[in-house]
Amino acid sequence: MVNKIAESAAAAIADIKDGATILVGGFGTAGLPFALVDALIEHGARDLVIVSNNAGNGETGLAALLKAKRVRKIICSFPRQTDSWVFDGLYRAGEIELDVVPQGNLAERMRAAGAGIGAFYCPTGYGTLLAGDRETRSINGRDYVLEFPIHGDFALIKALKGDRWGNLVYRKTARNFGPVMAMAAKVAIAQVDEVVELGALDPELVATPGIFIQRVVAVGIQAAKVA
Amino acid sequence: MVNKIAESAAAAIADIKDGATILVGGFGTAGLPFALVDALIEHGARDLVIVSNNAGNGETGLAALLKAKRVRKIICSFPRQTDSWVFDGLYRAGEIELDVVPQGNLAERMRAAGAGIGAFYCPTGYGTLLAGDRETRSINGRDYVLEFPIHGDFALIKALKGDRWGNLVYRKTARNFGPVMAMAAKVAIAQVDEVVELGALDPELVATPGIFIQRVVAVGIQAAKVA
Amino acid sequence: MQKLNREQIAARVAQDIPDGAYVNLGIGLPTMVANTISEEREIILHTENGLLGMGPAPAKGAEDWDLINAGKQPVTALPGASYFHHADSFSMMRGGHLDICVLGAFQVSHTGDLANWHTGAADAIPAVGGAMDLAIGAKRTWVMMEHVTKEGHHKLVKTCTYPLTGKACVSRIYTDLAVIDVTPRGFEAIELIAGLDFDELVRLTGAPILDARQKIAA
Amino acid sequence: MQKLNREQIAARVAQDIPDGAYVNLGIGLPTMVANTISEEREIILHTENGLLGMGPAPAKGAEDWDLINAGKQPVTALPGASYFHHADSFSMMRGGHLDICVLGAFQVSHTGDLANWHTGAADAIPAVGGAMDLAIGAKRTWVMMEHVTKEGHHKLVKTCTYPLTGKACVSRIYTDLAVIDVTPRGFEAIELIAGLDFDELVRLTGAPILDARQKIAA
Repeated sequence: MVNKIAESAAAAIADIKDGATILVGGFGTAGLPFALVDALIEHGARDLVIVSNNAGNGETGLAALLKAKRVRKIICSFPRQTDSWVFDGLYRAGEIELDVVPQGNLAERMRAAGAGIGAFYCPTGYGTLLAGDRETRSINGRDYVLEFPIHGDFALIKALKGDRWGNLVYRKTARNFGPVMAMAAKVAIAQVDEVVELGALDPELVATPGIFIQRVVAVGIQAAKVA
Repeated sequence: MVNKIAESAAAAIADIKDGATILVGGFGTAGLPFALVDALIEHGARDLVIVSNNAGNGETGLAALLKAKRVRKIICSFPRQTDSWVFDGLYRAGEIELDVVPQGNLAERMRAAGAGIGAFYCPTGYGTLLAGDRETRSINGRDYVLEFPIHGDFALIKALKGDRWGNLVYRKTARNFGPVMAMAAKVAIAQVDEVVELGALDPELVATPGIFIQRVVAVGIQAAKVA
Repeated sequence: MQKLNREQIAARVAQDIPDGAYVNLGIGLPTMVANTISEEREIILHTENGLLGMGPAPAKGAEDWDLINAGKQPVTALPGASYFHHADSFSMMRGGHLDICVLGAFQVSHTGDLANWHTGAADAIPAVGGAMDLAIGAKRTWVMMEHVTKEGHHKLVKTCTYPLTGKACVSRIYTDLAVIDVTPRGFEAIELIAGLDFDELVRLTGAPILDARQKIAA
Repeated sequence: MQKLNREQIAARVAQDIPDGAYVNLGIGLPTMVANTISEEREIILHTENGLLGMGPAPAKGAEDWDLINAGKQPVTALPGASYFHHADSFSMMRGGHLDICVLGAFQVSHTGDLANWHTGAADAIPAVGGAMDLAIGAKRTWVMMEHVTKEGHHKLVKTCTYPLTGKACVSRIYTDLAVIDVTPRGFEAIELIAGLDFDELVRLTGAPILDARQKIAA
């Protein structure tokens, strides 16, 4: 019987090794898999490369992982926020590498990884610092930058409900990076509010088919943020 | 008030001009927008380029459009079927051009058109006839073919329900090419079994957000195929 | 002459958004445009974190932190809304499906180059978010900003000195002094606030600017 | 020696599919594999037209023509199924998420090249469907076919003479005579049907083939 349900967040992330590249879902705190990140801090893996839209908020979640000095490098679109003081401090002290990627390229590069696309010509960032020394090409009069996939060893994402086949449904804008990160990682791990029986999810509503998910762990309802 | 509801299939397709490139949804007869194709035959536009997975089944739908000699060229993955005699006859008589594209490339090239991707490196078809004289590139030891977007002037697709903003939900495997064709066309027209009130569709279930749809027409339930 | 305040610039932008348009309002100043759109108008707001049909802020106490905008503020979803993931959301931008995006700016050049993500300061922490995708993706990119900096420096310039967000992407600029189109001929003022001399506008603009008010009126 | 019939080849393939595998069965012969998987096993079938968790054919009269497989035959959806569009469906293949696809073939070369979509005949109407995506996309591509053609021609060959579907993509071949791995050393027979001499297999194979039965048994 296919059973992707892990018994705990700790068990779900137990094989993450030092140096792993980990895609971490969420936009700000919406969709951020706090239970999995907390388990990762507890687990102790270090020298990690984190791919996530932001670089942590306040002192919890990604910020706590950063504060514990487990992250060598972060690939993100928007590290600087009003509550990103943990990242800001590490960055100014030269204790973390930063690769800033436009938000849409971050998503599309992970989708490309998941979809088996070798590289793609993207108009975003053409003629800017963030295009760096990437190849460019003019196609039908428009200028593009060649972008390569971002693969993850692991993805840690959050969904509303999941089943033992790994099918996921999300909630509102907490969906954000979940589906593309699930595609892009060798091992995609989802924390869900609730595990439901196989067949309980509407097959039309499944936003991440189970083929993209290796492990699911129920953690109960975790609010995105207490205001 | 935003109102994308057209009063009839004929009204929805009235501005299709001779020579237009039209993306036609469906995989076999599932998801094939029969009412829109019938209206197109009635309308009379000719010299059309059709992009669709197949090249017509039996004597209805796309096959009827072909039989009426309205199609100059078809871009598809699988023209030859047990019931594709209309296409077969035209092809053997040299009366229609054929561009065979692997099914996944057909989908991905339309998605690229809709997503603003200039071109992408795809492993499918490398080293085969269908790669033709396309550019190739080796990336991390794997060989890829450079594929360009397929844009449509119009898309004709079928969904289960739609609302006046153009939001669509589909039914089972009739979803197939609908969402990517909606993205890839300048004017995407959906026939639906039923138009529902704004707010009646579950926002989590909408598979084609209204931004990709220009017109919706209710045609009642049209069975995909009578066995 | 009374410069427009921020609400007034926002209202001026809103006035030009056609009914039924799909619009993305950038974080910061452009967010204010939403509040100036009258209730009877139907404009469909996109937020790049995965929502089309964004509604106003929720009542105090009714915040849902799974339902936020690009600025990570709680919002609501209107009837007709839909949710989608980031790759789909940015396809809407990059694929040219949004009619308008409204962005703030540090500088705009007379060829439509936009600089709004990075001051170039050595100690600044870079953060771009969706700005580059938006700038080049929407059918029309409008900028909303003060005409000059607090220090009186030009923001409409010949060449941006700050790092670019996108090249040749801005089509119109709304400032506290004027509405300016970016055309193949460069800046063209199509509207000035009451009491402002065109010569004064020229002085406050760091690149040649044409008076196109007649053209519009004609 | 009794050659395997098609059902027996299908059953032999099914035997090697691990529980829990994500599998795509190509149209034609491979479709038969589904019928030979015993009910207590849980194997998740993908059909490229947008369904994961495909179940058996519906009862007569219960066909739903919106619920079909790649061969356009009516199927059912199991509890746990999901529907998706074509770009997502082919991402599952091309992205390497499927564990196994099973395809029919005209020819397979000893370097794993596959020819199964076009006979190369001048008057043939070409039609490829998802074959090329499947061939290069799945983690493992297995071929299921008769060992030689009806006319007695080789189908396991040094170089495919028919147009290719994919290069170096086949990892294993199930025929009515043997199970053959495609390895860096070329064809390696790992199993022969009862009563078949290895020399006879060599004669029926159009490229060098090694006897690897010991290796597997060891």
